[in-house]
Amino acid sequence: DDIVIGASLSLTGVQAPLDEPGLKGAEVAVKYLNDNGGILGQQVKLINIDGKSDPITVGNNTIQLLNNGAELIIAPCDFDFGGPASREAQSAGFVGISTCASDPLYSSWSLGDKQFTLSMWNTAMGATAAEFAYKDKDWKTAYVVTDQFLAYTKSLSRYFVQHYKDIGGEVLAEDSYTQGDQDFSAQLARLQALPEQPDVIFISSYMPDLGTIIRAIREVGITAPIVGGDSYDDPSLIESLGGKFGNDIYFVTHTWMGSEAHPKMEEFIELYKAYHGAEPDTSFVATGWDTVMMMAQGVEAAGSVEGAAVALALEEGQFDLLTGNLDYSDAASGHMPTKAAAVVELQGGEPAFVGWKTAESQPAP
Amino acid sequence: MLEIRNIELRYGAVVAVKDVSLQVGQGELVALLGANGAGKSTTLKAIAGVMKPTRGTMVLNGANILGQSPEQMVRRGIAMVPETRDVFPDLTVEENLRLGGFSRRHDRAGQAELRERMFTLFPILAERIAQPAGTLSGGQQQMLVIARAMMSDPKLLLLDEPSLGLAPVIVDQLFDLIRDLKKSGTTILLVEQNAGKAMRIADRNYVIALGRIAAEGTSKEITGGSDLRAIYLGG
Amino acid sequence: MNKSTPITALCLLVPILALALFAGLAGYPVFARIATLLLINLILVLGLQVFMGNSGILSFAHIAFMAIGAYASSVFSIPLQMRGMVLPELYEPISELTLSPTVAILFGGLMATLIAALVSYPLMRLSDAAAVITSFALLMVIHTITVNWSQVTNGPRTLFGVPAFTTLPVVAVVAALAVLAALAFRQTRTGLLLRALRDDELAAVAMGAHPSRIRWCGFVVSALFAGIAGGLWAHFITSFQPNAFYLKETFLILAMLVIGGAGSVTGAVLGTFLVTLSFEGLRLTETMINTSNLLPLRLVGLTEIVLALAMIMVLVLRPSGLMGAREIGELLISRRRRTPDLP
Amino acid sequence: MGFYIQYVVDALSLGSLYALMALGLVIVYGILKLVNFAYGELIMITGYTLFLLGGGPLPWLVMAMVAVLMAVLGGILTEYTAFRPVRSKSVTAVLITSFALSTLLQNAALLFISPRARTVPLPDIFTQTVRFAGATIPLRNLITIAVAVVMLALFSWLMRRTILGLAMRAAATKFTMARMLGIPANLVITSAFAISGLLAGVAGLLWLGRIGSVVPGIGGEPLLIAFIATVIGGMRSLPGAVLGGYLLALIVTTLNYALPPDLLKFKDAFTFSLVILILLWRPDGLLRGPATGQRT
Amino acid sequence: MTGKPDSALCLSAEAVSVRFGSLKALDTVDLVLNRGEILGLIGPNGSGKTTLINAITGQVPLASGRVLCDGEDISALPPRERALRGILRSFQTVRLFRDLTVSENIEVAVVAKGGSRREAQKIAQPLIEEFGLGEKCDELAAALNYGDERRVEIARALAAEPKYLLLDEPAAGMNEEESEGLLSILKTLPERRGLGIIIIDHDMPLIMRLCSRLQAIASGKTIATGSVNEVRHAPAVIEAYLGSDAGELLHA
Ligand SMILES: Nc1ncnc2c1ncn2[C@@H]1O[C@H](COP(=O)(O)OP(=O)(O)OP(=O)(O)O)[C@@H](O)[C@H]1O
Ligand SMILES: Nc1ncnc2c1ncn2[C@@H]1O[C@H](COP(=O)(O)OP(=O)(O)OP(=O)(O)O)[C@@H](O)[C@H]1O
Ligand SMILES: [Mg+2]
Ligand SMILES: [Mg+2]
Repeated sequence: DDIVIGASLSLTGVQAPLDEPGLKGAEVAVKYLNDNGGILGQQVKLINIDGKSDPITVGNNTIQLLNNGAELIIAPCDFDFGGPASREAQSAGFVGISTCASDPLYSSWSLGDKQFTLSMWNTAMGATAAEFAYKDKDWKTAYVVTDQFLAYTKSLSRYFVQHYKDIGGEVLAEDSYTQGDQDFSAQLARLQALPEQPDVIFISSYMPDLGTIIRAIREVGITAPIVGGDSYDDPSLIESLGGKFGNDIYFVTHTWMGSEAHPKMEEFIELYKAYHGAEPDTSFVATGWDTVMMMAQGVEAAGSVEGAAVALALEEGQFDLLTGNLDYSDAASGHMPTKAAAVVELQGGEPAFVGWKTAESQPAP
Repeated sequence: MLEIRNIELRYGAVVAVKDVSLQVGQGELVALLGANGAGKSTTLKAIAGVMKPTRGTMVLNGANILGQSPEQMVRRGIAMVPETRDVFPDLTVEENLRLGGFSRRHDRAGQAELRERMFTLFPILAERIAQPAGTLSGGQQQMLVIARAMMSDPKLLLLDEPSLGLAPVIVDQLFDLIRDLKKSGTTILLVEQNAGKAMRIADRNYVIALGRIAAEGTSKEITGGSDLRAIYLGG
Repeated sequence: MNKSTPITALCLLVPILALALFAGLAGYPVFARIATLLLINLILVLGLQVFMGNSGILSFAHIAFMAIGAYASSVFSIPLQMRGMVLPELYEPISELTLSPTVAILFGGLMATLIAALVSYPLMRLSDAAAVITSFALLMVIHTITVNWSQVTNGPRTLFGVPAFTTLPVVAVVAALAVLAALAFRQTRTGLLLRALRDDELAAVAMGAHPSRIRWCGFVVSALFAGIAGGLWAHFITSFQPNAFYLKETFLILAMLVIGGAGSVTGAVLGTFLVTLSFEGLRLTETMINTSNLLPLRLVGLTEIVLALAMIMVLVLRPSGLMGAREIGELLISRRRRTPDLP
Repeated sequence: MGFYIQYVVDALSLGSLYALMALGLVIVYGILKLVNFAYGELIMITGYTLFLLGGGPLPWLVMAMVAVLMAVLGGILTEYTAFRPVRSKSVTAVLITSFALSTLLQNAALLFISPRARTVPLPDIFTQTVRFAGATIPLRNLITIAVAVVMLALFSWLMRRTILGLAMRAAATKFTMARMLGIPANLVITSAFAISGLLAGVAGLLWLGRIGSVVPGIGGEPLLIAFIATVIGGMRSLPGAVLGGYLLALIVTTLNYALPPDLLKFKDAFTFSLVILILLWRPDGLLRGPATGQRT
Repeated sequence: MTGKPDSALCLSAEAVSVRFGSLKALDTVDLVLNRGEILGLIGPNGSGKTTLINAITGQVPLASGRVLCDGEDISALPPRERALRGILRSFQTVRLFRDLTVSENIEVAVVAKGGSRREAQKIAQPLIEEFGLGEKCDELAAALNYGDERRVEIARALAAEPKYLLLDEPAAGMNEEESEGLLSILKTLPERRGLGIIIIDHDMPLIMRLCSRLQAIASGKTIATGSVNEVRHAPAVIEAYLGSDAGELLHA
């Protein structure tokens, strides 16, 4: 009798670019587990039903999965899409883990005492970016651009600004942008009109607009360093900037696909290549692997798949993951992940690993 | 010139024309008469290529034209004035006329000449050259439809109730025009509610009733033969 | 009252009850869930039919009134202890107000109606393409507001913590009432005049009809349906964000109505059932193919592709939808009357 | 000074782009009275063609031409699948079929290419800037303006001076009657879609020039813009569509420059409210187009 | 019979002019329609007959002049208000509500002026019988043949209980039998219902048998008005309108 892991990751729609790599990584992990004796001696089966980037479909799918015997749930990578999956898992009494939801709302407060996210929260992501800029690089003034259309981009900016000010930085101006506008010239004009040019530019946006904005900034000859979050960790951004515009860009993300980040990374990449027949094209694949491996450790520690026991094991355990060391607080304090973030820099169009970094403090959610 | 044999025409399951045969000689003016719903318009639509006969043959100048598209029919020199006053309402009078000569659009001189001729015939059209056709009065639209059909300088002209909605005096002029056209060599097939007027100018007539030819002959033969009303009703 | 209306009502209520009974008793929670969503969509589509079907004017704004219903009902039914977390910036005087779900849903419907009544009157002067576009613009405006009015909607983020109240029996009853209301509306004075205006505005005006006032009535009634549907939906889904009320959903309900036949209530019911059931059926097939590993590659987006093709097929074959402008009752009666004539 | 030049060039280049997109839509929407929701997907086709050709041996100009050609073919395909079978029967039916086609194409891109953004090859000239009187202006914006002027001139000549434009309008209103005058009506309508595809292709190149990459949903925004521009300009008038495009760009740019950042997020609400106001003031759009031939 | 109003109960146009751009479609035309009479409006194509009806019902704006209904100036009222005052019309091309049934078509006329559905049914029923539409009352208007369409259109106008009924070429495209049927319906209406009718048609025999009075217009101006005999003998009418038919008609 197998242990069934249910997932409702989206393979179609806006959410697919984030969910699909996670699924691929998870598949590799399941294969690895099964080749090495499974969990608690049982074989593991992963069933994914396309969530179609629709929260309602995700909810329906999760109910269907639970109905078909799933006892662990992988939730999609966002509070909006992952929430419904976690809520259903919670009401069925099972553990649900989102692969990369970074909104602090993804907590046991709002979803229940058996729900987790593998990702660091935006509080940590924003704070890490702020500390990296202010402390490591000594950039004292910042200009912040926020894409207004997404919850993720808005909250990331908010925590960056809050923490950057807290530790002594000065935000010269904040500007906003609407996803899909493809026109950044007014914001540029305002930036250029500032009496004093900023040391660093923090941009919270998404592809493909993120590429448009960075290119526009670089095209007019502004060379100030640009800092951002994990939405920069997208090969299409790096490709679209190329060697010409891909300079002095730093971002905080989940991991780095090389042995500098984790000794086991090489092995994972080999397994991934064997399974999918191609190199992973984004580091988000590691979140899928980590989710499954962490589930496995939790279940082994709890000795069963029973929700409360596994949740307790996850709260108590400390996990050494491809995406950094992870430690959860207890349910009463929200299952807040304390996690190291990877900082990556882009020079001449080539990404390079800067190092792991954990913010010294982070704003309250 | 045109010879139709035993054609049958249907609207879905409804057989509108059961068995019609008729002939129009070169330069002839033939009238097609009959009661409402007898199948006159349907027959004309078949000749214009808008409807495909389900049976029978159609030959124009020795060539088989059965099942050809309306565009091909126009290229063979057929022009039609439909009964539904189909002007292009948003286009101006001038644009409507220009499209009437679509098949001869490269013959600029010929087109200009034809246009002048239509303007002498229907001076109102010249006055309203830039008015959208949809805002013309009912009768003016009817004139435009006739003039538009003439712009392709047809060899065979199909007229479906051309006098509909026209003032009596214009009807007179219209019949004069039809006579003139015939004189200048155009072959004409005319459908009319106003049987008396039509027979007065026609060389020969066909009376169609219940989808079949009920009588044919010169006007004298037909009116002399028996009661026209009885023939109309299929007697 | 038209003599065929009772027959139509009967023919339309049967599938609703059958669905509710089947899905409720099947003991398979996914069925009950899909059935509930189907019936909520049905209320929505019926509302759209009330305006669009009778007036012939395409409205994109319908889903926006669903949004208003959903948000207006949720804000006050989220339990206080949750509300602090979900809507920390809610305005002082109303931040403590709490309504029971039933009252909240009615309140949502009322708000949608009220807002529709206030904003739509000037728009109703327009017909044709201009009306379609203004309704589109209205959708955009309301959407932008829901995305940005963080105090009340939590901005683009998910609003969660809405108590689960809506159940299959509740929805079935409301959907049944909605069918009856839509059928009755069609036969009212306003319904008849709306249909007359749809067919020939000039002629109707020449008889004394007041186009904007009549369309406005239709629009407002239609917004009531949407608002109630929105409230029911919110209390079923329990967490949602503004994007749930946008183009994708708009086109989904439009497709349901148009495929069924916008001109009739029967069409609305038929379209909703058909589209939902085939969508779910296809999704199931897609999942089955993918989980059984029958094919070497993963099929993605197949459901959408097949459904889109099916939609095109239906409309190519029956451009005015499957039902056209006549109700099932009318068709049954006229068939019965015709039968004895046959030789 | 530099600020104003910047503003003017921004508004003009954005307007040129919008005008081109609107024109492509209006030729189908205004003349044939069909709303083509799959219009945005023609831009998507342009983008993916460029992407697939990228890295190949072809010079960019050739790739661009192939991409535009594919958009033209896409336009023709739209006509064959979604419009020809339903045209003139029901406006709503056409709207839904075109929407269905749009989902179909998007999902096909998703299934066969990728949900992720793909970078398209662009020539260097698209990323260079010129400095002028204190303003930094991307060359791409100047190219956009120039291309739009040429295309608009070409297009107005085509519609005004050739019989094709007339034939299109005739075939659209009374299909059978047009055929009875010898107009190859099907061909004429197809050519309207081909022209629409051409405009979408060219506008698509310029649009891609701004973004640099293509995703399956790339067509949504241009469609929306074209739609609104068409409406405020005048739904039945070609110059109206152009005017609408420039006006919309002016509104957007002005709001972008003038609104303080915390109101900027309501920019769309402002824009659309303005659109509603314009429509209430002039329900037929700013330019009425040829007077309608409707009467009692 | 004269064109003078018998009492204040009449519909009249006083020196009405209508312009379309530079075209003067109507030039100071006067018209009086009394209750209980049928007035024939004849004239060449494009003379302005339809436009005159449009001016009276408010579908086109007046350049000058005024329209009076029962002594009250209604020139400034929109079409729907004029309909509410009892001025109803038919159109040169049939304009039925195609997706409504025959009885619904007729009921619209009642509810449009504020009646309830029940009243509407009460009024529609006898009209349906009178016009011989009983068989077809549940058919959609789109499925009717031409003659029936015309009958429904007139029944619909009557359901609004008009005081003045304006008919634009109601017999166009009808064959002789059908126009005969129409004639017998129209002939008795004014007396039975006490309404005034204006009828436009190019079918002169029909006009002459139906009307008590004629008004002829040409190029937007009245060229003759009076009894049927006076008008059909007027040289201006013969020249501008009747042509060779005049001969036949004069001896009819
Ligand atoms: N579109 C149509 N669909 C179905 N039946 C039709 C259609 N058009 C005509 N008919 C039927 O076909 C028959 C012949 O019609 P047709 O129009 O040819 O008659 P007609 O002789 O021209 O009459 P009229 O003098 O009234 O113009 C009629 O019975 C008519 O009802
Ligand atoms: N909207 C309009 N724009 C421009 N001209 C118009 C408009 N409506 C009517 N006209 C012109 O006004 C004149 C009068 O038209 P009207 O329709 O009243 O004529 P009519 O007497 O009814 O003719 P018919 O017997 O042919 O129907 C015509 O010359 C017509 O072209
Ligand atoms: Mg006929
Ligand atoms: Mg007239």
